[in-house]
Amino acid sequence: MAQLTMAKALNEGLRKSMEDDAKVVIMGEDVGKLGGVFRVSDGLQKDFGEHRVMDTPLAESGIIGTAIGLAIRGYRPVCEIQFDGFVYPAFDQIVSQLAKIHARSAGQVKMPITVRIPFGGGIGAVEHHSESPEAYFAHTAGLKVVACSNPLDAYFMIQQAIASDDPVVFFEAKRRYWEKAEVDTSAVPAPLWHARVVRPGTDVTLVAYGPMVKTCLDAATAAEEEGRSLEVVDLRSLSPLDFPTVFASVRRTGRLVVVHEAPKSIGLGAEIAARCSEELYYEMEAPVLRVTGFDTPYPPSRLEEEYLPDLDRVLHAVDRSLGY
Amino acid sequence: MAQLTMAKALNEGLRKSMEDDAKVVIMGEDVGKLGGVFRVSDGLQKDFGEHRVMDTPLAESGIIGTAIGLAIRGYRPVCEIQFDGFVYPAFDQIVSQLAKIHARSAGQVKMPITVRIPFGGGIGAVEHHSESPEAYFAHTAGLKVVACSNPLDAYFMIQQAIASDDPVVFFEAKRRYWEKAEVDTSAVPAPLWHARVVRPGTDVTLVAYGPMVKTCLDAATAAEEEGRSLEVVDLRSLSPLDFPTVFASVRRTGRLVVVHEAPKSIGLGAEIAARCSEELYYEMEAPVLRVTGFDTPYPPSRLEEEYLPDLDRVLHAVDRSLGY
Amino acid sequence: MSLGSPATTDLVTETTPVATSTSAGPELVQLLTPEGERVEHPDYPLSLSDDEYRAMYRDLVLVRRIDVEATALQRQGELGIWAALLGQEAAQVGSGRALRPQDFAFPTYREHGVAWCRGVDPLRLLGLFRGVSNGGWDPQEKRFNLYTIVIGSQTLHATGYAMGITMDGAVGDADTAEAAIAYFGDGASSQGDVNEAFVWASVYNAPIVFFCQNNQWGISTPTGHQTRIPLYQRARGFGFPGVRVDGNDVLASYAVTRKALDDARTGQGPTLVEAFTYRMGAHTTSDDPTRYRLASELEAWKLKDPLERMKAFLYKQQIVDGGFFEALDAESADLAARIRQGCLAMPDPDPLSLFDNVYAETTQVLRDEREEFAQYLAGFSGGQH
Amino acid sequence: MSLGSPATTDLVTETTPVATSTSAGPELVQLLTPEGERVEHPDYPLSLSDDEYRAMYRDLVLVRRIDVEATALQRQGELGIWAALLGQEAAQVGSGRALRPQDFAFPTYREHGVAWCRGVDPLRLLGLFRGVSNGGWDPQEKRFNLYTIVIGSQTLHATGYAMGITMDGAVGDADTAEAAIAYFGDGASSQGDVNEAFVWASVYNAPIVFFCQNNQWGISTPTGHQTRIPLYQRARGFGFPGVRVDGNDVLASYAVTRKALDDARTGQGPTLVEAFTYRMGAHTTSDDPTRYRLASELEAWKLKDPLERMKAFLYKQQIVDGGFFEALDAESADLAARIRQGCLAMPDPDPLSLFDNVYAETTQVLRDEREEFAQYLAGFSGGQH
Ligand SMILES: Cc1ncc(C[n+]2csc(CCOP(=O)(O)OP(=O)(O)O)c2C)c(N)n1
Ligand SMILES: Cc1ncc(C[n+]2csc(CCOP(=O)(O)OP(=O)(O)O)c2C)c(N)n1
Ligand SMILES: [Mg+2]
Ligand SMILES: [Mg+2]
Repeated sequence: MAQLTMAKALNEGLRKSMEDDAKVVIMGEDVGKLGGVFRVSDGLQKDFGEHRVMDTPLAESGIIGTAIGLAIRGYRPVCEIQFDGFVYPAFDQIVSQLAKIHARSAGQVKMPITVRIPFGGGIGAVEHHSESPEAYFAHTAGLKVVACSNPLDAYFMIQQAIASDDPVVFFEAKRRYWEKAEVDTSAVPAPLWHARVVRPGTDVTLVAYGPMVKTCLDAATAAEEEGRSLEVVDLRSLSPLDFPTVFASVRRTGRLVVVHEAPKSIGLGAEIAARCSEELYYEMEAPVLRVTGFDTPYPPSRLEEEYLPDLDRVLHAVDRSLGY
Repeated sequence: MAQLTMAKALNEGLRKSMEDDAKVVIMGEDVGKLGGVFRVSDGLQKDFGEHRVMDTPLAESGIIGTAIGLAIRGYRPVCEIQFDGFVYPAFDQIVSQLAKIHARSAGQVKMPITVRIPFGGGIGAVEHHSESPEAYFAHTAGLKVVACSNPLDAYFMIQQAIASDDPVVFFEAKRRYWEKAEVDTSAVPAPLWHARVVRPGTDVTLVAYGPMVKTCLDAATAAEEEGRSLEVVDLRSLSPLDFPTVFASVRRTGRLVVVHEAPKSIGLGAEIAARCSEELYYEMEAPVLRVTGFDTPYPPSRLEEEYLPDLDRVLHAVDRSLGY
Repeated sequence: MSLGSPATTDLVTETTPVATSTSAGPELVQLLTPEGERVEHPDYPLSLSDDEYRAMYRDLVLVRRIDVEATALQRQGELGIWAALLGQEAAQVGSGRALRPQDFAFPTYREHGVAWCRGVDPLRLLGLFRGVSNGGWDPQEKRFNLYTIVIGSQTLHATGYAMGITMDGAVGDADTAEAAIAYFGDGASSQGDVNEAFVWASVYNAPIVFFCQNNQWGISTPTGHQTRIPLYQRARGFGFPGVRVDGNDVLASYAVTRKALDDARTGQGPTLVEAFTYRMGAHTTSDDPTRYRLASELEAWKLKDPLERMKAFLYKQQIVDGGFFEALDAESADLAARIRQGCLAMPDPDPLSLFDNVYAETTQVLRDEREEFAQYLAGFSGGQH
Repeated sequence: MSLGSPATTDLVTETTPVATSTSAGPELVQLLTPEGERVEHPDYPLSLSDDEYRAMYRDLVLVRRIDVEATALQRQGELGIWAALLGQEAAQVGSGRALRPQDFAFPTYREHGVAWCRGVDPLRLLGLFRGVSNGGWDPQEKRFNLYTIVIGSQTLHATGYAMGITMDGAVGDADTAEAAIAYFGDGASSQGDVNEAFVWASVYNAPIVFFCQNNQWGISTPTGHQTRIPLYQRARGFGFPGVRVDGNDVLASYAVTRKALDDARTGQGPTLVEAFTYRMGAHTTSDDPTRYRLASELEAWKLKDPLERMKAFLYKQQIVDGGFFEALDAESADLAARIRQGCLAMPDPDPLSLFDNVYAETTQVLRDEREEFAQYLAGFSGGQH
């Protein structure tokens, strides 16, 4: 067992996938010699060669479009989008092609493509480098969408995503890249589409994913000191959403706060609120509350601490929830 | 007062805007000589010239990108995207530029651009011609999004959108293009961002927009025969959402069914459900129910009647709502 | 020059489409004149057997027959829409026959002639336009990708596929090596994706042929609104060769594509082929071309009809006799009847198939939606509503 | 050739970047050799006054000083990141000074030298990299658009703007007519948007100059991964002229851009200028170029330093004396001090400004969010938490 950062865990996971399956190829901007701007593919080109780790031309539509062609040829491409805000030039290829080819072909053409996207804010970056575009993809039928929040998950989830015969948009909480944890590579991973209760509690459920899982865990720790027991659920899969796990938690606590960095309106929180409000209509003791980014463009970095949900805003919502 | 189809009402509205403001220009694929594949810009190139109604090269990113440049130069472009499914190549220009330039420039650069998109299904078309991509745009901060459902609104809303200094994504319910109604061009239009109660009722509120407004009105008529009084709200504006009007209606009826063609997960219905569930927590007599497209790609046209919410599915949901 | 409209400079060759669209310029590769005279081109030697000539003509005729029948079926309400290939038979049959079995083709929505050459049953194509399927055949089996409707997308897929050919080491041998071909239109040439495909193909020296059917129109938009120089010259901006072929000449289309494919498979990299042709029909059955183009243009192009010139050639060469045409007529009629019957007999899909194949591994969310919908439908048959 | 990696064919000029990136080929337009010798080029006559030569050198020096200071401020934690222009001063000052007041420039994120020429206070640039603003100046006032970070987008904006110039009738007169210039990098040339901009500019014959600084790298990606022919040749695929200029030669950059702008404003349409230069620093302060390029490459380019050659020229021509350099040093130091002070004094934005300017006309939803957040913040000062 080793202490790994999340970036390194992803790197090890990618390496494992490439060793296990010769059809796995990595492609993207600066993923080869540089190892990616976050070093997630560090060393892989050196070890697997330029034909398996490709520094592509600078064009995201081209990256996804050619990956689709490679998949038709039997490859299993892992595409890196350098930052969240740069996925949009590839939006058409993702939404109109990648998501639809399996259905269009009545299942005859598989699209085992993983699109890795470092996402979210909190790293003091300039515009377009801190976005949370997951709702666009989770709203798109035909795509699967996951987000990893910690090194252990990162190690296994990336391998599971690559092994999936469906296209997976794989979000990596970029400000958690450097956080370390034990990674037992011999563990048996949970299924990729399952949410996980990462901290049990009894009073209020916090549902989060990606970077906000740690924020919620910190909030739960702080709340404990005030005698409040918060349960934290890490969604892990954003499409499909694992409602059974969420419902079970909310049935236990009766109260739910959903936390994400993305803007509030028509985000993941809206869907979870809508489903829980319907499914648990007689069981909820308070309305579902949301702690999210605002309905504004991501601000310049000197304002990001105000923009991003933090421990205080989460606890404030917990207070409100308990006030019902 | 004249009986106009919605397509013709839009055409008249465009004409009025072009007469009123010499900076208004129309651009898109086949909008000039052909008058657009739905004839919405019919005759305008003939009357206003090729420099005000431009048949552009075939590239949506180019259409929006050059429109942005024209706006910087002081023009007020109205861009047509030929069909809903072809907006995605322009997604980056819309989401990263059009939506953000006003904020980026601290208000110094206005983006008075209208992006017209015929949307929705029900016309027996092939793939990509029947989509409902509104959630992508309504989730995007910096954009305004509206949908017209009838000729009178169409006539005024297109003018209001063009006159707005903000970028407006303007959805036109394509299967309602040929439906006629009286258009009193001398009427005083409601503000663009306001929803409207299009049929008052007491038992359940139906909230819809675009093509589903007529479906809901038909359902309300059918329900009346069974002695049920349904109130129908036409949202008109999808971003911002006019919650005061929606809340007021649901306060009256205590029950809400949201109807849209777009896939269920993380659609407009989710947001409306989440807000109403929170805001009207003590007032709702049933959970918010949604009648929507499925979480699948839009099907081949011989299946679209199954896919699209219809009167029966709406009434089924009304039954369920009243069953609480 | 009217402000804001496409430029009229000395560089412009195709600004006023009606006046210039029938003249392709001296660079045009032609092996068969509109009158059916066989001419030679130093770069594209071609000698076919009489059987091969006859087979090509047969393809042209049958492909046109399929198209005519589908158009009729649409008029009768059996298809939602049809995108006719009328006028483009030679470009499609020529290039389609140039493909080897191991090659892979990526069509738009109009390549019915190429589909024919790849052995895709025309009924499969009709399924898409009838609205019973968004695809219809196994792309791997026929090495013919599904139709792609979003303009330009498939050029990147083809390029990626071609990169895979290289990665598999399937480039080099003149006989066994593989190549990809991407079809697209003159309108599509403006899309970012197509130009990105050129970047990729050139940088990776991919074994691909870009086959652009310049049929002079993208719906109502003339080619002069997409480019001010001949389209085949686009390639030189990306560092690979471009060639303009007479797309109404099936022999030239065949020879030029074959050379480009052979170059690709032997490691010479991509070629852009511009097949200069004409969309003799409407854009689709929903379109009304009288709104935007003159009848005289069509008349001028009718003189270059791809079938007529091949027919004239066969006659002149005395390769055929009356019996050949009679037999072909009968075969055509049979094919049309089979298509018609097959189309009418095509069942609508099962409602619950909505939920099939959205994913390779379906999800609980979809299973639940399917179950709920199934119950809802069952409620009807039980008379609940 | 390794499979799947960029091609090595005879067409490839820049495959192994280290070996070839310093040699631009015979097509390079140069008016000043690396040694500071003035040479003539028949197409680009240039005669400047001594004052003008001095002013250009002053620009180069001050622009580099701004850059050095900003890099230092980033190292000290005052800026979040900085994208240095080190090595590209001549391309930027040359092209920037070629612009007339009425022209409009559309930069990337690295055009600090052009910003300088347009009169944008360097502090405004720093605001963006410090994270107090996503913009920082009034683009209309300076006729210098905001920095655009998404690669390639701005080329379409510039093209649309140039179409507007034509529509306004502001093309024709050699003195008063207007032009637009779009800056972008070698990496950006692969983006669909840039190629669509070429399509539009060419079809509309727009008064625009595409100014590509080929600094040999897009982060860690050498230009040979973006194109296998010299980039200026891309233009010929779209039917307009391309020219490669020595981007480390401020005089040539000036002369070539001036001619291209004049062609544009007088109705000759677009030109692509490829300024062949070198990114002497890291991509940004977050980057570590030792991971992907050899020190020897940088050494070779140092011999072509844009400041050194201009300095040598001024000396050789005896246009300056020691006093000039002393005064310039002092001016540089003052400028740097002002920037440093200004940067440190820059206040953080007000938290509630988050909600400002999202729209020209704000919305009730945003007003409510703002109000709720204001109350939440007030709760803190009231000690609620
Ligand atoms: C991205 C996209 N935009 C718009 C359309 C609508 N559309 C369908 S065909 C067509 C014209 C295509 O012209 P061309 O590429 O010349 O092909 P042709 O139809 O002439 O074969 C357009 C605009 C589309 N299918 N995809
Ligand atoms: C659409 C998009 N993709 C990726 C990036 C990340 N990125 C920033 S700069 C850069 C390289 C740009 O290279 P080039 O165009 O040569 O400009 P240079 O930085 O050398 O000036 C990349 C990939 C981006 N900003 N936008
Ligand atoms: Mg065409
Ligand atoms: Mg560069």
